[in-house]
Amino acid sequence: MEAPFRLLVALAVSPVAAALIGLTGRHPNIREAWTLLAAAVKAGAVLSLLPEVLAGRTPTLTLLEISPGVSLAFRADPMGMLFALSASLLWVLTSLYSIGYMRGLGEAKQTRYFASFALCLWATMGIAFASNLLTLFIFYEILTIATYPLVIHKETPEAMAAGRKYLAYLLSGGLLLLLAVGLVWGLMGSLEFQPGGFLSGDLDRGSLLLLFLLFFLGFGVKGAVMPLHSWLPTAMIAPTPVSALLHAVAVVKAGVFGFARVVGFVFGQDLAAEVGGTPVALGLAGATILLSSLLALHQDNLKLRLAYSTVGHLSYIVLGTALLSPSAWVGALYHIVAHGALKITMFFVAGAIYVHTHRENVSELDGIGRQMPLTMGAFALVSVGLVGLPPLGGFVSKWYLGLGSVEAGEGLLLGVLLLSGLLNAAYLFPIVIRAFLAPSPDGHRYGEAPPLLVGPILGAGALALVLGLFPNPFFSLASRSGDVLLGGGG
Amino acid sequence: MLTRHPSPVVTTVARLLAPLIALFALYVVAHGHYSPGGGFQGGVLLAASTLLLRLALGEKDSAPAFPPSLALPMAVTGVLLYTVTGVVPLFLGGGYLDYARLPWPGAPAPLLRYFGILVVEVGVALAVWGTMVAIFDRLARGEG
Amino acid sequence: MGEELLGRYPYFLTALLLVVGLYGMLGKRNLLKKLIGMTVFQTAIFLFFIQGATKQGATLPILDPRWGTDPARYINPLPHVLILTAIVVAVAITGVSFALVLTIYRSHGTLDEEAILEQGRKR
Amino acid sequence: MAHLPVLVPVAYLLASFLSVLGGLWRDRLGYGIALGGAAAAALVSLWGLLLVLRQGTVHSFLGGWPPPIGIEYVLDPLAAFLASLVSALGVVALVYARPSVAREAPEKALLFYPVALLLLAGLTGIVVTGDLFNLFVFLEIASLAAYALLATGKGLSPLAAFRYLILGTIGGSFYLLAVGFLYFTTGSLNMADVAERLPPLYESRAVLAAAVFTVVGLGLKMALFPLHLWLPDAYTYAPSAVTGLIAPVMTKVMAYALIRILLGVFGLTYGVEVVPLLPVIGWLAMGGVLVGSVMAIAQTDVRRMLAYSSVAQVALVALGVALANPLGLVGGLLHILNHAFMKGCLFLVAGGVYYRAGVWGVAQYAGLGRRMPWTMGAFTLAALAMIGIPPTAGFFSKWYLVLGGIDAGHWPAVGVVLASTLLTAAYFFRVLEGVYTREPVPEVAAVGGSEPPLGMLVPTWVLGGGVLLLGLGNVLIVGRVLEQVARDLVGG
Repeated sequence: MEAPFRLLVALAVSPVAAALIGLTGRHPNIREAWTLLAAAVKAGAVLSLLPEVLAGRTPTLTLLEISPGVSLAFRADPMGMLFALSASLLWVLTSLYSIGYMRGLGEAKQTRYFASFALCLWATMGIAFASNLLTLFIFYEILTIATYPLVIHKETPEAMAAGRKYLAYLLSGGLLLLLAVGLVWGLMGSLEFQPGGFLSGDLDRGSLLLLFLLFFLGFGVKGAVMPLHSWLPTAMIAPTPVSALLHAVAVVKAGVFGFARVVGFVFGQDLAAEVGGTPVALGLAGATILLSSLLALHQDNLKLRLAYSTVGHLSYIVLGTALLSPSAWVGALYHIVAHGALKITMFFVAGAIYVHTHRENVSELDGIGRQMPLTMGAFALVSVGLVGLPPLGGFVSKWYLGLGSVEAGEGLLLGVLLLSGLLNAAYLFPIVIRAFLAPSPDGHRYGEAPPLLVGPILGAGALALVLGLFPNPFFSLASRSGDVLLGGGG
Repeated sequence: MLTRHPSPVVTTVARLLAPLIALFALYVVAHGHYSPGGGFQGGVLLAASTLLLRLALGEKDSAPAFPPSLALPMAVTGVLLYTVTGVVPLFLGGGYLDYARLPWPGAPAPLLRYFGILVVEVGVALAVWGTMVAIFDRLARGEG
Repeated sequence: MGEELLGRYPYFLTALLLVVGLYGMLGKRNLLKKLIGMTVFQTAIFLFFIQGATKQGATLPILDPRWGTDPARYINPLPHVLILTAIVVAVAITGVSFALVLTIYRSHGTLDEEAILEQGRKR
Repeated sequence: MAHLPVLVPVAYLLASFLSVLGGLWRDRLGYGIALGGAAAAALVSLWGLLLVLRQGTVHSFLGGWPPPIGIEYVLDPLAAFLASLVSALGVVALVYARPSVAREAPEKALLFYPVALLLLAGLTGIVVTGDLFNLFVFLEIASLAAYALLATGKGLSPLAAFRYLILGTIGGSFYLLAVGFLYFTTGSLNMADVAERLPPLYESRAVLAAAVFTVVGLGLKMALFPLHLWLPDAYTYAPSAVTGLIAPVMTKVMAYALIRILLGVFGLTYGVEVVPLLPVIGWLAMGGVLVGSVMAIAQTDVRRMLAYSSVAQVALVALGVALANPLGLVGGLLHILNHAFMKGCLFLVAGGVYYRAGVWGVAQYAGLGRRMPWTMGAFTLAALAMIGIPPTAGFFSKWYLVLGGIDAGHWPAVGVVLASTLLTAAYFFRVLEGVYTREPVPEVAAVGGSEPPLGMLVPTWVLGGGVLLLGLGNVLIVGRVLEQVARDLVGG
């Protein structure tokens, strides 16, 4: 099969699956089969593109013109590939996990759930592979809307309120982006991504700065940069697989990925540095990293703690992007993958504990590690990774981020990174310690969670470990992207 | 529902006057295409003659002169007469209302125009007449 | 100034009628009075067209052997034709509005706008 | 064929009168003639659009008299585009009307179809005529038919129609007054001719009066804020088949008339440089977008909510025109098309829900997502389009409007277009939340509430599907038709 066709398959399989899921909603087994099949086909299609991207080719696909001079067009460059690959691989695991989770809790409206999930992944692929700003924006908005049914899934008043908050934040962010995209079109008459940027340096500095800030804020909403983050903890009311894949991998990463895209492919390193918007981004990201870690310390609800941790780690990526140094860029991109694998494992664990024991607070987890050794073992492993210690994926990305901040001469930010590593440890390790060392309060003995939950946990944990031990091919994708943009790195 | 006016003076005068009005109306219609007058004015006068009868004799007694059920079909026929006369030339290579193209073998263009407009005027007169009477009848019966 | 005003008196009369009509349509609560206002309003516009067609010393636009085809001798027939059409339109509107008023009166028993609205809210 | 433009309104007129006769004899014959006539007119319009795009504008002279003496009908790309839109939606609405009218206003069924055709004749007449006075006649034919149709509902419907009649007549009469001023200053009624004769007279006070009366008159007819007061009541109480026919196209055609006269006859220079008419319309439109949307949020009746939303959306069209640059005008014109499909679909859904569940209230839509999945699917799609979520049609009109605003450097306009997204989301998600997450209210649960008959569902989805296709295929319309039109009208 030709590469563009495989690209099309990778994109189109999700909406087709969503339609089939909707039509076969009355037969849960067939419905779930579509999900799994779509996840497998999508992962396969994306994987099949990997050799070509690694060989330095960029498969492209242009569908139809959607505005005079702008087409719905896609290209699989290293950066997009990195994001698409991590999202599609983790979708396979999440699909399995979702089935176990939803059936374990006997949740209602599963058809809507699985269909929306498929649409979210479709939008994520679209964002990853978009080759111009309008295409990116279209999928960005689709992602916003497709996630909404998942956020309100429980349909309780709190869930509905979370949904409203979610929409208010993300639609507003989308409007800032729309304005930014429109401005780019007004200034340049083009929206095609170019490595190194396509905005002309002759433009008025004021409007460029405005543009940079609009992009930063627009994507920052989805990327949960403080003070635009508050929808994310609220949205934790969604079922755990949603929190796992969307609020740790797909949706929020779409925000930071979009920001990286714009910095690298719309502004370009030189112009971004010249415009002077990066200090704002760096400052907010740095503050977010520290503040969110401090807030995470105070959360007793496990998912909320993880959510604040996510807020912080997203800002690592924003920070790495805004540093504009080759190593930081590579580190940031690699953190998209590494943090994805780590955080999804943690959410899986939180969900497994909830399904199995109906506990969701950290204070209730005493001794649970001895009862669910595999689950909590995986949690312990990835905690190490999230703190940034070898041999997990988190170490690689943090190392390069640190290297990058030194390259950029931002010693303060290196301090922020190190401090936040300590804070990460402070809010993660007590969980592990409680789970394994504290005595169980009641006599009730829980066994290990069901295999459909444990399997994906172990899979994701293993992936996180592999990312630390054998960083390729993700690392080479990240460094290739860095090569193209900043002429160096890794 | 309108009823017969009690005074014989009113009914008699109305019955005398109505045909005269109608006659004058016909004159107005027939002259419309080359002197003041025309289908619209004539139609209004025709309607006036009918309405005079309606007012004086009531709906029931004036029905033989103009059955209420006739009004709507007559109005529609009038409009159709107009529209068809307009459309026929369209299909014969002319413009809308291009009477010179009416399919009357052997007739010269000026004559065709002359009679074309007359047909249209008659159509308009019928339409106005029918419409006015229809509106009057419905309102008089208190229907919306 | 005075002469200018006098020379344009038809405009002022038209404007006066327009205002009277508008007042009737918008200021009166009774639906029939609104309709009367509407008729005055429309008539004002008809008169505006007709007065615009007049010329000093001209006559009806019917070919007169004495004047031949000298356009200065005839008043402009076009506005008359337009107004004839406009009158047809106005008649139709009046017909429809009568029908509406009747329907309203039959279902509400009053033609007072406020009273009808009050009834509508209660239902 | 040179006389194509005449054919569309005339086809409607003929079909209308024939269907009266047919309907007097057999009810079904009347409907058949009406539907056949509407379909024929739609085919002729579409054919006309293709022809015009290939061969350029078609002029047709009534009675063979060339302008400025005779009345001219013009089928240019813009007119052909609008005529196709109106006639295509007419067919959809007539198909839908059959079951809907039988349910909501059975006693009016006999005259419904002829009057609906009369409305379409008026609307297409407005679109194709090249004569200022003839436009007035068609304006009043369309309005008259609309008054009659809107009055066929229950409750306050006749009063709402009466108020519309009063305000509509003021609007029509103002327009007639404007025509009078134009005729007495330029001596012509042909649009193209008047446009040529106007520039030397730009300073004349009569021309100013004509321009102002045109804007106010047509503004009333198109419900441009703050002249929109007749619209919410009129749309709320009318039967759904009527709103399904009138809401998508009526105010848009009036907006078209305003575009035609303001930009085509008075010209851009007059409207911007000589007298700041377009900027004023722009500010009014911005007010309309905000007020209409906020009012829509406050409504508890779905029809009323949609009606206020129409006020806001028509204002968006006006805003696009007022930006006075090609991108803005493209946005406004595209929004005429998009909004016709979206709002038509929404009103058809509302009628379908009433048909099966007998309710109009926002709160009573609760739980319908499960009971009528297809109907509510169409509603959701159209609602997302109204909000402007890509890749539906609504997004692209917003996109061009934003680009137009940026191009003009008109930041308040850009802000208003963006803000309208959030406001629209507020009132539609309020409905959607209930539809998909709550349990049906007892009165709905009692009557069941299954999908409406196919005769209503298919038209609904024709429009719903159109919302998606128009979004993806917008370049086809923008590139082939609207850009050309916009260049002709506002240059650049």
